[in-house]
Order: sequence, then C-alpha cells, then structure tokens
Amino acid sequence: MFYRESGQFKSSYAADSAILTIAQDRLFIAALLALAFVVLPGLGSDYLLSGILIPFLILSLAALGLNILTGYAGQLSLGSAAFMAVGAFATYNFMLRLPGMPLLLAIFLGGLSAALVGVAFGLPSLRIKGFYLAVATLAAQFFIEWVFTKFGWFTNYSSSGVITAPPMQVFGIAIDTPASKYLLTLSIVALMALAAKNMARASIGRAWMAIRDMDVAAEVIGIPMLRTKLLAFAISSFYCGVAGALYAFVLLGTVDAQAFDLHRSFQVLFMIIVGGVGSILGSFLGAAFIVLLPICLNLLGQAFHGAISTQFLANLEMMLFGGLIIFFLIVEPHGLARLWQIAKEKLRVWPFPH
Amino acid sequence: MAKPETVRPAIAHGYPADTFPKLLLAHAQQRGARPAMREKDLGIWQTWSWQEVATEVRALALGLASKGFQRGDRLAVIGDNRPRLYMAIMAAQCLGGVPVPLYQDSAAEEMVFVLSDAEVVMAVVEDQEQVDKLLEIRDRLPTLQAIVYDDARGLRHYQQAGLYDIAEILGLGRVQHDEHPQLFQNMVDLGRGGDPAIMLYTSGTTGNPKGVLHTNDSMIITARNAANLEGLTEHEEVLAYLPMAWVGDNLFSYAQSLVTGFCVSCPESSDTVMTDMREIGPTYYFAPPRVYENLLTQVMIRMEDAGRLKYKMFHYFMDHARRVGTAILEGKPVGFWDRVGYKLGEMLVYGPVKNVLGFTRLKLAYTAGEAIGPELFDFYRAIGVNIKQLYGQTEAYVMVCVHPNDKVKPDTVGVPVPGVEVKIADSGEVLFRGPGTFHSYWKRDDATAETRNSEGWVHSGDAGFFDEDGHLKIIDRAKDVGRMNGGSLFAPKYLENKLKFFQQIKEVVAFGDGCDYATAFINIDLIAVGNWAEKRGLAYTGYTDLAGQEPVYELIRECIEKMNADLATDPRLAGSQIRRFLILHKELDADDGELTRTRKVRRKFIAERYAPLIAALNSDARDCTIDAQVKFEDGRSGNIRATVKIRDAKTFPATAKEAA
Amino acid sequence: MNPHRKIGDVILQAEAISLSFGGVKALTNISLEVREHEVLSIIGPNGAGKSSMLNVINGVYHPQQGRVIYRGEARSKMRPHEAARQGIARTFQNIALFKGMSVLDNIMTGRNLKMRSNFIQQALYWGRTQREEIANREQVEKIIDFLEIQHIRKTPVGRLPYGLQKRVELARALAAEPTLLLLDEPMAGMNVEEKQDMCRFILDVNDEFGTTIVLIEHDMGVVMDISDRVVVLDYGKKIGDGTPDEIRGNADVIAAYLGTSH
Amino acid sequence: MEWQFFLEVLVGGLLAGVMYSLVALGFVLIYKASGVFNFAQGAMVLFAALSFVSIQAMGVPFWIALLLTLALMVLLGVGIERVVLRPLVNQPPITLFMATIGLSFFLEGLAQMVWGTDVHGLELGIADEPFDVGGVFISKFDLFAAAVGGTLVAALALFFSKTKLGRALRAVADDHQAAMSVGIPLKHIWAIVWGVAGFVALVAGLLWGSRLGVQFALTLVVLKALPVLILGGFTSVPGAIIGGLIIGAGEKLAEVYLGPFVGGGIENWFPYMLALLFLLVRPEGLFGEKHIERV
Repeated sequence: MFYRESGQFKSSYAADSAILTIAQDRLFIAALLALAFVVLPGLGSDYLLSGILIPFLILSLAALGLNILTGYAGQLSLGSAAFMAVGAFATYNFMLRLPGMPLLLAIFLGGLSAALVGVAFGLPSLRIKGFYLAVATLAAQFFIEWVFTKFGWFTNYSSSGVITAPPMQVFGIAIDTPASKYLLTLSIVALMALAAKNMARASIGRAWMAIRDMDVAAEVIGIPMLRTKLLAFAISSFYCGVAGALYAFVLLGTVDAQAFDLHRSFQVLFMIIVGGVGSILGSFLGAAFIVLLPICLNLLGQAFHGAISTQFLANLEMMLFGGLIIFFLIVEPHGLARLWQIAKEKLRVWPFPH
Repeated sequence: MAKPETVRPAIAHGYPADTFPKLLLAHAQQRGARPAMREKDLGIWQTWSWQEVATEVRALALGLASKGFQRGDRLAVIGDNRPRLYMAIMAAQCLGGVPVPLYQDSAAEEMVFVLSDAEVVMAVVEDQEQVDKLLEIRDRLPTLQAIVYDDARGLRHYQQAGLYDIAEILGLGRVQHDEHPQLFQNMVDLGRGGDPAIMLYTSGTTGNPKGVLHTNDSMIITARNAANLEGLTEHEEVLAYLPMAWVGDNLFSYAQSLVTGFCVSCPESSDTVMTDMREIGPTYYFAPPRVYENLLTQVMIRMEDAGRLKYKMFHYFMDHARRVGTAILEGKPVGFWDRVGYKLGEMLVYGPVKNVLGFTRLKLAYTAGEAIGPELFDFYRAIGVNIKQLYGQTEAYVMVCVHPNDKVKPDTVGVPVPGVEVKIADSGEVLFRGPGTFHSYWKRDDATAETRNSEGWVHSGDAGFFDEDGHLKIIDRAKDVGRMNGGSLFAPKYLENKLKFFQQIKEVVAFGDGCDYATAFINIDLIAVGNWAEKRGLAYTGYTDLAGQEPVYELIRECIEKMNADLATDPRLAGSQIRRFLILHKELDADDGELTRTRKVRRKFIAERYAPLIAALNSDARDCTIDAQVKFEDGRSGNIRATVKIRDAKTFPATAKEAA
Repeated sequence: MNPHRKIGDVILQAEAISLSFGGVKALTNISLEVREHEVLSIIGPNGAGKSSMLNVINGVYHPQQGRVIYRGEARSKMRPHEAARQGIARTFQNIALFKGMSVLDNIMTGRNLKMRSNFIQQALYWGRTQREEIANREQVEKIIDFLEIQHIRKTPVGRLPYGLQKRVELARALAAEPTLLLLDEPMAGMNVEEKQDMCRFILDVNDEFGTTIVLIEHDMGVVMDISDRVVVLDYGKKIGDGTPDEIRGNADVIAAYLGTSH
Repeated sequence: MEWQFFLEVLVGGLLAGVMYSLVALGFVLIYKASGVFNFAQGAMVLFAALSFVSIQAMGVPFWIALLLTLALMVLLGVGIERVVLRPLVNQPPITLFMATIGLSFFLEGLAQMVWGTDVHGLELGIADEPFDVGGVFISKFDLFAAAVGGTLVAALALFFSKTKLGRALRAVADDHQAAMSVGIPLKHIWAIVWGVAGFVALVAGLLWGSRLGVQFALTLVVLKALPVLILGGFTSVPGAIIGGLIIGAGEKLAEVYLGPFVGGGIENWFPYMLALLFLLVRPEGLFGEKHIERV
C-alpha cells in the first residue's frame, strides 16, 4: 500500500545487494532509529527504559547470537546462557584485575573469552550432529554453571557467589542513569546487529547456510567444515558473551551464575523460534515477544486484582509459553519474521492479493 | 502538466547541431555524466553516460570505417533493443551512412529483399541467431561485406570471413582514434541537416516493402516539435521495447532522446518487459492499444482473487475515479469532497495499481495504431494516467495528429501537431504535409511521386474527417471506404471497430458499398455470451447453437441499435447505420482463410464465400441457408450446412450532436 | 560434437580402485582415465557403482585400495573441499541445493572458494568484502546469463520446478570455474525439451570454458550423442571403455544391458 | 575396606543407573517410532507422578489410582499426537524437538496448575534400608527399582520382537511407507507409542517420586537421561540400559573419587562430559549403526 517501487531500479551490484533495497524501507528504518536514539531516551520513562527496552535489547543480542549458530549454521545449541555467563564473569574479572581497563574493551574481551569457550565446546560438532550435538551443548551449560559457582576466584571470593558491577563510564561519560544505560546498550546492539546482517549476506553467511541446508554438498563445493562451524560457534558465543556482560552490568548490576541457567538458554531458544530461525529481524521480534508476554500477563493479573494468584499466573505463563511455541511451530515455523515478511509482500502487491 | 519549455537547439562547437552525431557530441559536452542509455544485463541496469556513449560510438564508427564503410553506405541493424545497436545507428550517421534497422523476428528469407534492395554494405547484429540468418542468405547479398555481432555467445568457433566481434571493431576504432585524433570530428563536421539519416522499410500490405528515407532535418525538427508540445525534458525515462525497425521506436527511443538528452533503457529480454518496466518506471511511454488492454485485463483478473472487503474497496474507488478522475487529470473544477475521496483512492488504489503496472512516474502515455475502446481510455485517465491517442505514419516520421492535454476524445486522433498541416481530399483521404515529411522512397521515385504531390501533400491512405472540435477522426483505410447508393460514405472498419467494443461481439464484417443500406455479419464472443446465457439459464451445446438462439439475436440487436443511435449524431456517418444483420453459424477462422494470421478480416474472401448471405441481407428474407467449408482441428475439411437467421435493427434519423 | 575442441592429455587417473561398505563391494579394481577437455560418460545398470566412482574421484568416499592421480598428484585420503580447491566440481543425483537460499545465493556459494576476506571484514562489509562480493557477483551473473536462469535469480530454490533446480545446481558447480566437472545424472527425471536444453548447456560449457566433464547418464541417446568416450560399469566392475561407436559394438556391454531390464 | 567401599559405590551407581535407563527408555520408544526427540519426557514423568499422588490423596486406593493415572497418561499421549505431532508431520526433526520443549513447558505448567505446587510424599511401601551382601551394603529400594526397571525392559523387548504391533512400531521408525503397508495407520501407531511412553513415564515417576518426593524437580531427571541417550544411541533399547548403567556408575564413582578434588557438585555435568568424550571416539554411540551418507 505504501510501497511505490516503480522507478527504484539498481544500476550497480552494490545497490542491488544492499540491506534495504526499497526506499520506503530505508525511510522506515531511519524513522525507527531516530525514535530509538533520539526520542525514547528523552521521553521514555525509567520503567520503559530499564524494565522493558534494556532487557529487550540485551536478550535480542543473545537471540542474535543463538540465531547465528542455530538459525544460520544449523547447529542446535541449548547452552547459550552458559556463554552469556562466560561473557559476564570474564568482563567482571577483566575490570577487576586490570584496573582502569575501559568498559567497552572489557566487554569486548568478555565476548572474546566467550568465543574461546564456544570454540572449545564447538569442537565436538565436527564429529557429532543434530540431537547428539544439542545434548553436548548441555554439557557446556552445566559445566560452566558449575565452574562459576564452585570456584570463588571468578566471583572474587564473594560470600554469596555474586559479581557486582563497578561504576561504569564510556569515553568519560558516566553510565548511571537508565537513559545512558539504554543508549549504551542500544548502540552496542545496533552495531552488532548490523555486523551480523553483514556477515549473513557475505560469504561466511552463505557458508553457514550451506552447511545447514546440505552439509555434504557444502563440503563438495569447497567449504571447510571445521573452520566454518567453529567460526559459527565463536561468533555466536561472542554475541552471547557480550549480551551476558550487558545483562550483568547494565541490566542487573549484581548477578550470580544462576542467572544464566538452563532456563535462560531455553528462553533464548524460544525467542528465535517465536521470532524466526535464521532471521536477524526475527531475533528482535522474538525477544520483544518473550519480554512483553509476562509483562502483559502481569498487567492482566493486576487487572483482576488478587482474584488470580501469582502462582496461578506463573503456571499460566509456562503453559502459554509452551503452547505458543507449539502454536508457532505448527502455524508458522519461520516465526514472526516470516509473518512480517508476508505482510510486507502483501503491502508490496496491494491492492492485488498476489 | 506544466507549460512546455522550449528545448533549445543544442549548440556544438559554435554552430547549431543539425545532425544526430552533432547532437550526440553536444550532449557529451553539456551533460556528459548524465545517463544516456541503460540496459538490464547481468542482473542490474548497466548504464552508459552521454560521454561514454559518445566515446563508444566514436570507436564503433572509426572501426566500421576502417573495415571499409563509406559515406552514403547502408548499415543494417538487426536485433532486440540493445544500446550497442542504437550506437550502431549513431555510428552509421557519424560516417554519413544510412542505418537500416530490420525487424529482428523476420525469417532469413524475409530479410533477403530488404537487405538486397537497400544494398546493405555492413550489418551490426545482436547475436548468433541473427548471424546465422545472415550467413544463410549471404550468397544472395553481393554487397554485404561485413557482419558485426554484439553478443559472442556460441560464435566462438565461427570462422567465416567478414564476421567480427563488436569488441574487435571497437578496438580497431580506438586505435584509429589514437592515430588520427581529428578524423572522427572531421567526419561528423561533414554531416548536414539535409543528409539522409535513416531508412525504415514500411511493411507494405501489397507488393514489396519500400524504404522510407528521412533526413536529419525532418527527424530532428519533428522530434523537437513533439518534445516541445509535450514538455519533454532531459529527465524523462523511456523504455525502448518496441522493434527498432518501427518508426515509433526510432522517434521515441532515439531521435527524442538525442534531441532532449533523456535516458533510454533497454529491457533484459522481450519476456521481462513488464518487470523491467516496473523497475524503470518510465515517465514517457508508448504502447499499442492491446498492451493497455492486456494490462487492464490483468488488473481485473488479479482483483478477482482478492478478499471481499478489498474487492469492494477497489471497485468503490474505481467508480469514484471514473466519476471525477478524468476531470481532475484535465484540471477541471471538482468538488472538495470528491477531491478528498480521490486523494484517498490515490493512496489506497490508484497509486498502488499504477505502481504495480510501472506507471507511477508516468507523465505521458501514447497509443496509436488501432482503435481503442472508450472504457479503456476512461480507466487509465481516471486513475491519473495521461493516456493520449496519436496518429502517425512512417512517411511523416510519426507525428501527424495528437490529442491535446485538455481535450481527449477516445474516438478521435486529436489535432494536427505544430508545423503539420492536414486536409481531407474530396475522396475522403487524409493528406498531410510538414517538416517531418519523408525525403523519398529508396530507389522508387515513381512511388514517391505517387504518394507525395508537387505541393508536398502526402497521401496517407487513410480516410477520415474533422469533427466539430477540430479533431481528426480516422474511419478506415481509404481504399476500403465505399459509397452507398444514397451517396453517403461507407467505412466498414469504423463500424466494425465500434461494434467490437461490445464485449459480446468478437468479430464483425460490415457491408454497404454500393448497397442501399448497411448490413453486418456478427461473430459472438463465446465466453462473454456463454456466461450471459448461463446466468439466464439458457442452454446451448456450442457456438453454432448459441449463435442461432433468438435471445442472443436480441442481445446483439441491442448492441447494434446502441451504435446506430451513436452514428445518428454524426451527419457524415448517419447514413451507414446497420439496418439488417445476421450472426454467423461459425467463427471466422484463419485456418479457413477468413482471417489473416494476425486476425484481420479478409473482406473480399468472405464476401465471395458467403455471397448468398449478403444477397439475403439485402433482401427481405428472414433466413438463409448456406454451405460452408471448414477445416477441423485434425486437418480434415468438411462442409457445414446451416440456416442462418436474419434480423432487422432499428435505425435513427440523423441528428446534430448536442454541444459537447 | 564440436570439431574445434582439442582433447588434451590425461588429467585424472583412477588406478585399481576398490571400495566396499561393510563387506558389500561397490567398486572392484576399477581403473580409468580422463583426458583434458573431453566429455566422458559413465554408464551402467542401477547399482553398478557409477555414483560411487564419482564419490571416490572427489573425495566423498575413500577407497580401500587404489589411488586417484589428479594432474600428476597422487592422493588417497582427501576431503571433498580439498578436491574442490583443486578444481573439481560436481552435481548430485538427488538435487543437493541449499533449500533455504535463493538461486543467486546458491550460485554465489559456489564461488566461496574464490573469496578471501575474513569475517571481520565481512562484518563491516567494507573494502575487500564489498569488492569481492561485487566481483564475484559479476562472474555469477555471467553464469546465470549463460544458463538462461535470469528470471529466477532471486527465487528461493525450493520453489523451483525440478528441471530448473538441476540447472541451478549446474550453475553452482560452474561458479567454481572447475577444470573437471562431475555430473551425476544431470538429466534424470527431465522431459525431452529439458533434456535437450541440458545437453546444449553441457556441450556449451565444454566448448566455451574447455571444462572436462565426466557424467553419469541413463539415456543412451544422450550419452552416445554428447560423449567423446564412454566407460561402462556393471556390478562394480568395468566392462567397457571406448568411443561411443566402440561401446555400441562391445559384446560384454550388450550382454549386460540385455541382461537387465533397460 | 577400600574395595568394599568401591563395590558399594559401584553397585549403588549401577542401580541408580537403572533409574536413569527407565527415563531414557521413554525417549527411545518415541524416537524409534516417530523420530521425535521428546524433550517433554521429564514433564510427563512429573505429570504422571503428580497425577498419581493427587488422585491417591483423594482417598482412591493404590491400584485404582494407578489405573486411573495410566488412563490419563494414555489420553495425554493420544492428545499430544493429535494436537502437536499430527500438524507437524513431515517437518524436520529439529522442529519436532523444539515443539516438545514447548510441550514440556506446557505440561509442567498444566500439572502444577491442576495439582498444585506442593511437594507430595510418595510411599510405595518399600523401606529404603540397606542390607548387607558380603559386606557390601545395597539399598533395598534401589534393588526394587532395578527389578521393576529390568522387568519393564524385558517386557518391552518382548513386545517389540514378538507382537505384530511391536514389529509394526519398529517398522515405523525405519520407513513410514512400509509401516503403512503393514496396515496400521501411522497416527494410531504414534498414539500407541505415546501411550506406552506415558506408561513408562508413570513407572519412572513413581520410582523417582518415592525417592525424591513428587515435585517440580522431577522434571530434571530428564537431564540425567540425556547423557544416557547419547551414549546408548537414540534408537537402542539395550543402549538405554547399558548407557544408564555406565552413566550411573561413572557418576557415582566420579563423585566419590574425583569430586573432593574439585569441590564436589560435579554430578550435573560429569555424565555429559563422559558421554561427550565417548562420542568423540565413537560418534554413532554404543549401539548405533555406522551411517553411510549416500549422495
């Protein structure tokens, strides 16, 4: 309906393979970015920023990480939370043990640590596939959780096993208000999402999708299995690691290893199922859905004001989550991202049905 | 549309550009970096700037010259619309030669006549297909020295002498230019406005085709006049998709581009024209009526599948557009709420529909060639597409008449364009003269003299008249126009076309020359009438059965009477109202020789075969029995004997048309 | 066959290849040679070991005995991606396209070997990556043009009819600019018209790029038409090797074919 | 005595392993027949146990409660087939797997919503007291559980090899077409398999429930069963048994002999590491067949 594509032709390959090829889409994204970067930090309430947008962005980043591994490279992982934990604990220790290290560098190194651990746990993917590999990633989940709980060194021997974020600043600007935290998170997530999209549309992305869709054929056309899979593990874990660091430092401030338990891994997995496996956009949509659903349920609970017990709501939430997962897999296995795409296609051919 | 700004004559090297090569060089200087041509190739729109085109043309011209092409030589150009082929035309003109574009889908045998008549010296062709055709007939073309191909695919191993890859010729040309930097400019400077610049062969319904020669002057002046008339600028976008051998393409995609400096885009292939059109989004467009008709049909068919709400919305806004759209387009006063409604419709329906058709940026759409239905005109003008009819001929370098922007009448071809005079001969034939009048027929001075008289008036071969608004109305080919016994004009094609706009009627043959009154054979449209019959619960077994049914006769009679009423408003045509008609028991068929392969009625043949029917129409008979030979699908032929009913239609006394 | 094409020296030798799967012998002591620029067909009844032979040549299977010498270099255990690096490309009997990707991306994947930019450059999509993407896209577009699949460029391969999928698979193999192209039943399941097109493309590839082609095909008419040489396998053994004319007259081959229901 | 202690730990581990096998068996059954990796098996165990104790708490006698629960589990199996699996037929296995993760959430929520979240005790009447076999103390309860598990495995093995239905079930896993040609509609087979898996879940739920108490944590036994599965192979009943024994014994031994050196608490991850190391040596698992990829 809003699309007027006639006359938007491409006279170079660069333009033809751009991320947004349609002028109206570019306009929409520009407006969205302006809203996110300019309007929301100024006008959004603290609750909106800290309670909704920051968790949404951080979980989107984790979902993005998992989507790279599972959605693009086709390697099912049930251990994303473990890599988030590595990112969080590593960042903490970098800042603790190397005083004066800039926050961004510490987060980056935290991500890098997660990447290294990811590669280690990705090694079995060369010999084992599918469910066997999925179960193997659980090993990472439990082992890493155990390490951070058992060895006090990681928490600087904190008696309660928690790590606490020190005062943070970036380029001399203190990160202490919801708005500044939000902007920091948003900037990191936006840049990393762009990087993910870029990789997805370049040769490494094609290599991932190739081994996902048909690994023998991929190898026959010259894609090295080992390097490609490990790279997927590394980059995916890097994303999760950065997400973990942000989760610990920006969102919670104080965190223990249990914040990154199997439940968190499943939460991230659900995000990509609901949002869309193998879609950058889907990671965001899925995260939005999973973040907003409990909030909506709570509002509902408040509306009935005591008539519904919190216990009941918690169980209802579980059932709803489970039911929605099944619903999405049945109705639209490619998730919200596909629905978005279909809607867009409809608008592009409007008023015609196809 | 904004009032046209005069396109200033391009100035090159201090003197006015009176030839296409000089225009090209002027553009290269004035707007060297602007796009001149595009081609969808290898997935994207490969673009040549004016500077690049000029450089490429220079290399091509010098290359061809070094292979022996001389002033006055003819260069054949054969292939789909390709930038390199347009450049070949420019190159030939630079060398003072005459380019001769040929229809690319002609068989080799069909090309022999044109190529040998034109004494073509070299040919620049698109690909292997064309090369193969030329090689096949080469021994019959003694003058043909060289064949240059653009696309080398499959030609790698061809060893024939005189066969060159265009890259080779371009290379030669570049070397030539390096060695003789002034050579090209000198050649261009030699050119004069009066030099022949193109030779286009008219298809010629009878006899061999004739080569129509146009000079630089006639083309440039005509193109500039038309561009000024319509306010064309260098910012137009044009899609070149009609055959290069057709004069229209030469005007719209070549001459006007060189006159105004706008960019011409070539589609990827003939199969992808629709997609490419959507991508380019032309601002200026020509298409024969059937293209518009197909597009409209597609729109309607695609909407059939839409959900109910959307379907209703579509038709609501389309009805609104039909009511006020044309008035809005023509800048006439329209009520505030109607304007608001139209704006809303633009957002929800017209805009998207135009977008899907590739018409979003369209400022001007021409059609010509055949009669076009009024509802077709209404549809496009209602949604804001400025579609206009024009009337033209190869001999006039297209432009004779065109609809003015503020007065578009579907049944006329508009008013004469600036600089062109039109008058009607006593015989009813349309005569014209003007700057675009052709130079001569190639090697056919006899024909030239026959077509153009000493005062410069050209016989168009069409019959027509001016209506009360000064619009020219073309009614038929002059040779087909007859007189009825009462003395009034009888133009069968005019009647036939008018009747064929009724969707129930598929084919018509009208008779009246030398008769007391006009009569007609009708072929009903089996699908349209079949649907109608089904809705009314009318049972039928097939065409013949349905065609003979009384309610169907009633239906057709109503159509004829509607036309008769319309004819009665025009004193010149009131006499040719159809008084008696019959519905043929079989569909006219090309396999039976009744239609040409392009589905045109073969009037004479039909008149002979169905002579008894014509006789019966001109008597009082209520029916008539006829034998007819038919060819069945399996190739056997047989006889069908049938009794055909004949019915009368009401005619109306001539009335002067109420003020429009 | 094109008279201008020059058949060159031997570029691939399979020496006494034997391959078995858990006791089942797939190939027994097979030797064959492939010469540069030729079209070599491998024919034989179902289960004769034709696909296994291709799989040995490009390293999907490793034979228990024998070795493959490619351009003078002997090898016994080589991974398929190493074979690809040496210029061997192939298509599969059952289409092995990447179902979740568009035609263009499938073919682009065929050129991944030619791309050198690292993942950081790709994440930035700047400089080298962009140059590479554009340069390789140009090459891919030439192949798309060559195989006449422009109209489906951006269609997801899963939506294409079978015949076109086969063509896209050929395009993907060609994208790697192979010197040796292995085609496993490129015309299986096609109608006559599609077969004709595919034949034309195979010969054009051989002709335009000088690519050496080894193909497996069941349609005898096609095989005899386009091959320079034919190798016949039956129950994992080689029973014939020669020009199409020689094969036509080979008694063993006739017996093998009469013995089966072909 | 060193060796006695070692034996005690080993036997304890092996017996606990049988309990793991019991859960793993539920996975194998469903995977064999429908190719679905049913992550919801743990939720089914919880669901079964919770239903049983809740029905019993209403004053229903043991055996009737057992029958009622069994009926409920079969119903549940049929329901899952109808609502979840049938619409997902022909989807890739990974999709089905994810669906069962969703299913496990749903079932956990449902069970607790219906039966509440309190921890219920479950008394099967077997005293969990050790008795002495040549100086090695063995838990009576573990022995009983092992016996039940063993019986179940034997019964299932018989069912699969001796009955027509069992053979059909096996056929399904290999080839859906072939199974249909046996004359049993696929959907029935799936419903039956899920019913049987429900029964296995019930048995596991009773045994685990009486040991741990019937509570949410029961779902976590699924996590014990997974290493067993990858060790023993997804399709092998004997694999599930042997795998369970290896994991059970390995875990207990590691806990006792390795745990103290690393601060303990290794039982969560050790089985996974053990299975993983094993897989690296033998990717197809204990009893899996080497898979030849045809291209």
